Amino acid sequence: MDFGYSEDNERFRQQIKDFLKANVSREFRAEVREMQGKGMGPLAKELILKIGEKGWIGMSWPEEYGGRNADRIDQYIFEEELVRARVPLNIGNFIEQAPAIMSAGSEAQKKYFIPRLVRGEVTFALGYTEPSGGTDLASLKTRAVEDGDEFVINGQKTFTSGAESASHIYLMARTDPDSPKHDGISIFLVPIDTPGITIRPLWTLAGGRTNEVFFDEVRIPKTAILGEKNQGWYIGSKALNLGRAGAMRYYTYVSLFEETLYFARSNPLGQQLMADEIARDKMAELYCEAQVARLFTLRSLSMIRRGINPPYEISSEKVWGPEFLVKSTEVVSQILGPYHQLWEGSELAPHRGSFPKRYVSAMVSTFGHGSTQVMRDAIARRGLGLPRGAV
Amino acid sequence: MDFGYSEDNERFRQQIKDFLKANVSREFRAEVREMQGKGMGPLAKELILKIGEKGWIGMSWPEEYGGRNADRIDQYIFEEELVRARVPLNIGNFIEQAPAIMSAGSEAQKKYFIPRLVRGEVTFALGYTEPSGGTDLASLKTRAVEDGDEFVINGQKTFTSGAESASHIYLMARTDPDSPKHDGISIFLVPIDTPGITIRPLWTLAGGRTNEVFFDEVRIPKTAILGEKNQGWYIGSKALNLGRAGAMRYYTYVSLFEETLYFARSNPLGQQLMADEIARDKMAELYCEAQVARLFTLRSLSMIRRGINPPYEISSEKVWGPEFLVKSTEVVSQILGPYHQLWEGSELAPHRGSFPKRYVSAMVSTFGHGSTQVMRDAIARRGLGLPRGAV
Amino acid sequence: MDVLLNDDEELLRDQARAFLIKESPTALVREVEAGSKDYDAALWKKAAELGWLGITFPELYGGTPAPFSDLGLLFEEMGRGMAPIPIHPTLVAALTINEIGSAQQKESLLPAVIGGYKMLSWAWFEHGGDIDLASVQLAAKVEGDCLRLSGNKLFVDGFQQADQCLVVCRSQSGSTGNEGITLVLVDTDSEGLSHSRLPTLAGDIQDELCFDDVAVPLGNVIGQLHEGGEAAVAMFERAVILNCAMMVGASHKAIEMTFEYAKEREAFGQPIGSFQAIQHMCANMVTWVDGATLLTHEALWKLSQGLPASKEISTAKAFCNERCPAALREGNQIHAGIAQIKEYDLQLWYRRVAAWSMRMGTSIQHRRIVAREIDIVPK
Amino acid sequence: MDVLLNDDEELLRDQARAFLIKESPTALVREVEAGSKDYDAALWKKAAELGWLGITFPELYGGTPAPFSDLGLLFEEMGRGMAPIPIHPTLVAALTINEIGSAQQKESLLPAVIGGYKMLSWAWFEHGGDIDLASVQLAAKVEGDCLRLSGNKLFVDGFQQADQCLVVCRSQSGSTGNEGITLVLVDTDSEGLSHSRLPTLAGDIQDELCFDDVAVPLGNVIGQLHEGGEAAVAMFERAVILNCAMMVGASHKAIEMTFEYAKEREAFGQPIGSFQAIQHMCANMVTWVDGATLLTHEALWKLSQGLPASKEISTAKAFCNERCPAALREGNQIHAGIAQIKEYDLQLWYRRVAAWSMRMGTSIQHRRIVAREIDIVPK
Repeated sequence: MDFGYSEDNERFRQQIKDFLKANVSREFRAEVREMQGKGMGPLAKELILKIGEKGWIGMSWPEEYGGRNADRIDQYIFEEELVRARVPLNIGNFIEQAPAIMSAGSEAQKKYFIPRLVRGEVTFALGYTEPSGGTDLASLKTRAVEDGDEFVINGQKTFTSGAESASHIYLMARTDPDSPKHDGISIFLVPIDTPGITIRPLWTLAGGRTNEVFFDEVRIPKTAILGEKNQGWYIGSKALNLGRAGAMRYYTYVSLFEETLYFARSNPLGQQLMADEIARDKMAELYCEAQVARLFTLRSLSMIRRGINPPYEISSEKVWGPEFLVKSTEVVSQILGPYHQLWEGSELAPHRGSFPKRYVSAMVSTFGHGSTQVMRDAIARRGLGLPRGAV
Repeated sequence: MDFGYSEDNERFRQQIKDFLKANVSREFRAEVREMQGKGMGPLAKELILKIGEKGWIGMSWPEEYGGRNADRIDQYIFEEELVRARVPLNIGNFIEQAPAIMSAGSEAQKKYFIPRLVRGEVTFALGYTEPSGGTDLASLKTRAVEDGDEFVINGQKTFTSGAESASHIYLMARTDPDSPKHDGISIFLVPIDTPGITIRPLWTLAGGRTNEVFFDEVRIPKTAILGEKNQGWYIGSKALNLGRAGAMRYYTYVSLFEETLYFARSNPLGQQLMADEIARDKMAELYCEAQVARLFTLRSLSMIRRGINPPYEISSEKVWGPEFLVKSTEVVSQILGPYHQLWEGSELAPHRGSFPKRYVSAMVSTFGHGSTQVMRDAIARRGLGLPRGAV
Repeated sequence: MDVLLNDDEELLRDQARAFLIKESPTALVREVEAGSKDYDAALWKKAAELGWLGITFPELYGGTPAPFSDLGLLFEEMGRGMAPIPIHPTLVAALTINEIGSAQQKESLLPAVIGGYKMLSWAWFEHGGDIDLASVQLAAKVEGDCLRLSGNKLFVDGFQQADQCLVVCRSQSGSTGNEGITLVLVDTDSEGLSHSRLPTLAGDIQDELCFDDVAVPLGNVIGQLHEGGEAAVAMFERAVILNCAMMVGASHKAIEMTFEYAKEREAFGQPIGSFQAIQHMCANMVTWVDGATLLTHEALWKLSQGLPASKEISTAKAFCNERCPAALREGNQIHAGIAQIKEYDLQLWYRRVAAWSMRMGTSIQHRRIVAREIDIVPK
Repeated sequence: MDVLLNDDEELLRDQARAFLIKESPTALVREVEAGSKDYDAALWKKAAELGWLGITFPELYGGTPAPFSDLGLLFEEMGRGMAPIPIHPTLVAALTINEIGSAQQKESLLPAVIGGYKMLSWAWFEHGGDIDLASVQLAAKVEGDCLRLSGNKLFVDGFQQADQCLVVCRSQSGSTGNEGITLVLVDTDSEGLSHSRLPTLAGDIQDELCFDDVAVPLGNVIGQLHEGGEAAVAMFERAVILNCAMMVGASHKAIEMTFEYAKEREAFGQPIGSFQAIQHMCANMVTWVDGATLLTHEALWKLSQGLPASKEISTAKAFCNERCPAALREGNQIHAGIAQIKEYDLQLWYRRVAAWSMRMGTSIQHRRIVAREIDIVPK
């Protein structure tokens, strides 16, 4: 067991810190605040390109695809520092399709997409979920029908976050309506500006944006399919699983707690509230549980680095982390009391009113990318070998 | 809504208190301690008979069966005072078969059993559970085969608590092996000294006793059947449901907390531990939750008094109460720390070492008489109308 | 002893519910929340016409003498219907005026309140969000026939709509705890009194008040000068239990919506409500909200009887604060994606229950009261 | 950075596990618990022969220089195998002797310990069960070339088997906190030292000690007179994390038994492990125990590196105290009836994990340390 970072790791961490110090300006932070829920502003796009040029996006991928064969721990450190510096570029999210493209894509797709993903020029919105089913992807209804050299797509996706600023949609559609549910599905890499695609915003409680995406006779070339036809379910499942590892997601779960910790130490109101021993006990309890979230992520990374495909450990992350996040918002709400309800727009609101926003948006983590219920099913069945039910 | 007791209720409560003061001697308490896990001693049996003579057992039943048509609230008060005075006569447990006998029994059975139950002369051990299945009663294997005027019983029961001191066993056995699972079952009222019955003790973690009961060619007259042949499942379910209402059970759930409260107020160590504000917060949390257990019981009683058969409320009691009990043992263990592990036999052990005993025996409440899982199923399906699953 | 509602109570509940379904549709709730107006005047008028603003008040002033628990049941329906009217702050203040005001004050104020012509507010909390009266530091100095107020109040409910605000202040400097407290009714447009709106999670109207040497006639003191501590606590407690009633009412509605959704929504080829995991979540939800309801009713009943109810009120609030949001969180989880979308109605209840759980005392603060009341604080 | 076990660590674990399956069967565990003997001498001898009593100690004294984490892994297996030998108290004392003892003391004591010829104990806790050094009040007065000890110690582990006991005492009267603390090795048969056994939930050997003016030569002081505070804290912390390791090892075994049971046991016509409710309980159990394991390993690793680990140790202990018993509680629930029966083995692990969760600091006490370490206690 080794819970420490090597000197090389620490040097790399310093490099990232220096870069962020030099490149994250006041103007950038102002833009982030202003653009909240409206997509990515020009400074954010610029920063992503700079990060891409540094070779830090997908740095652990093979060199031939634009990566650097870098240590996954360095990638973890990169993501960690990004989130610690509160730079909300969800880079993990729009590169999570890369592993699937690398393993199932055509040579042309790999050559086109991977370097551009690495440079930050291509970003994907995830086109899985449909109005009729969230976690139950196998029941999807969006159809892709062959017509000569093309597929014609009709249907609807929902909760398609980031579609308003993505370059492509990573689309799951049914290509064989007669196959059993999991078998007739394919994945397509569709430019978001393809005619026939309409994006409608859905506004979330925290003031953020997600989307509905409508496909009306959308024509794409056959080369836009990823991997074999009707094999999309298996390609997609794999990407979803790999997509769950990494610091980005872990910090999503604990950042509310870390922010509260910062508040408790440095804000006069925070210190006043911490005079209450019971509040400190609650904070200490959250601290302990946050460490489990961190260690679960490091465990998954350790396994992947060893070439082990974690049978259940990534699902454990995806149960523990989101439920920790939700719990931490509720516990913190009972420490801050009436201050916790203050929305942005008041001097009195701690952290510019971010507490209630985080409170209402925490829920998304417990059902986005697979509900905690489905994750528990997976732990029990894949991890512990418990049988499927007959009733 | 009326959360108060009438003057009549309060008068009755005083009557019980006076009786217990006069009749619960030091010697009785010493016998209880000494006989722990060994059944009932002579003074306990004497006290039950006295209580029976007062007409307080089954006091809410009709007069013709030896009851007094008394208000169920008075019965609740009686049970409450019994437990508050820490008189561990589990009267609720051995009279819970009475409602079934009253509704399904022959006139002869009613005449024989009810008055004797009321006087405390007949006590039942519950012969439901078998080694092959706990909550899944419908799968039971003990057979009762007709032979002339008799039934011949073969099989085994387990976790048959109180069999060592009961006069009868309330036995569920299969009378039609070819019927669907729930339909071929009957209930028998079997004297425990019938030849062919063997009782083997099973010792529990707290040092208490339960039993295995073996039936080897046990012959009983046909008149020992309760209600119609093959209808036992429905008769039994009903009794189980009614058996769940009342103060006895509620106090089983909260008595550990109440004892801890007493300890916290009156014991020097308890007061020392209560100097910790965090410990007080935990105790206050348990207090709040204990009130929910009490109010759930009062809700069920209120419904039954109005003639409503509670669709899910009794199951709520049976989920909340046992889980509260288990939680309270765990919380209290983290308040008392090393003192909590001290077993009887040391001067240092708080409350004569009862804390660890209660800790390890708390579990029984969450699976005895139907697991909390099955109770939640019932709340969801019977209470909320959620559908049964297809998979 | 019968903890269920009696026939009269059921009738009250059913009528209020039916009325609010009709008169307080979510479209109206959304409209008020969007800020076009602070409350719905038509609904306020109708509420007054129905006599709702007079429940528990003497007939002399146009009220209906009824037990306090009736008011609690009405507030449950207000929570369920999310009625966008300032009935909570108005009645919290009015109940205290009725309790300790002079005959003359009651005569001049209560008929107007009950008739729907006067709105009130109450100002209690200060910086730190403490719920102990010791935290009240707003200074009130007697000068001639005036009290002069200086200091701040926070989280003041419905101040912008109110004509007057019942302010809890410390009139004897250097006094501690419950001593030296005065309740005084301040015109909301008094000179020197400024306010700024606090945007909140529930989208309701709360203000920060700044008293800069505000002069209030001594005749506006409600109750005895310097002796208002007990009444201030009682006002707080009534506010808390009516807040619980609203949480409970809103929570019931939200979990019922969830049960219906679980029956209809399909996944993996069957209604999601047929999965045991979902069933058990639903079982927990109803258990928690039922528990919160019974605790709230017991406290309401005790108040109705004129019995001390501090313990019951704090027990209810500590439990509601934790379990009502938890029940709604499970409801969100069962709804999944759409629960986070503004367009979908569930969030209207969710945000309110969440915000209400953050107000009028945290679970930690109320458990501290419970610990005191159950006598485990070493002397 | 690789939080998994490396090959050497896996080998150590596998060998220890295989050995204990063979040499510490539950029949032996039950026999020792029943009281026929205080520990199993044959097992103790074999453990010494395997070099287990010398892990992390210098070769000079017959030990094997290995990281502290190796000892932690061994203790996990001790917990899993419930080995009925006093290895915890002996090594907790010996590690401190190795850390701060004089060369002469080490030479005379450690080879005997490592060889299995000498057993030790340690006495730390006093009335109240506090884990802060300020609670140590056992008085030690210097008189000539002796320390004279008066007072009590509680919950002293393995005292009855031990030859000597490392006692934490307050040698400067009136000193507070970490000041004026001395560690001294006391012969267990010293005049004036009486002890009485405390019967416990785990059926282990704990004693209350009563020191009635017990004279101990100054040469038995381990470390510097009056300066033992830091070493006493370090001793406590090592004891705590080895206790966590035992909890974690025992918990893994108990949940594995449960998963197997859930696959085999049938109800309602199918394995109970196929019910989603049971599956989700199992998913929680493995998540909790895995979390406890990782926290324990991180603390062990920090100690191995000589880094400060107070925060990590208390984090692990606070978490283990709550989640390990909770995991076993779920295991009991899945087993139902038989879980409560002495004859069935599951309870052997259950009682130990429960009892260990009650010792060496409650979750409340350890979270208080965590709060201090994460710097949220206002100055």
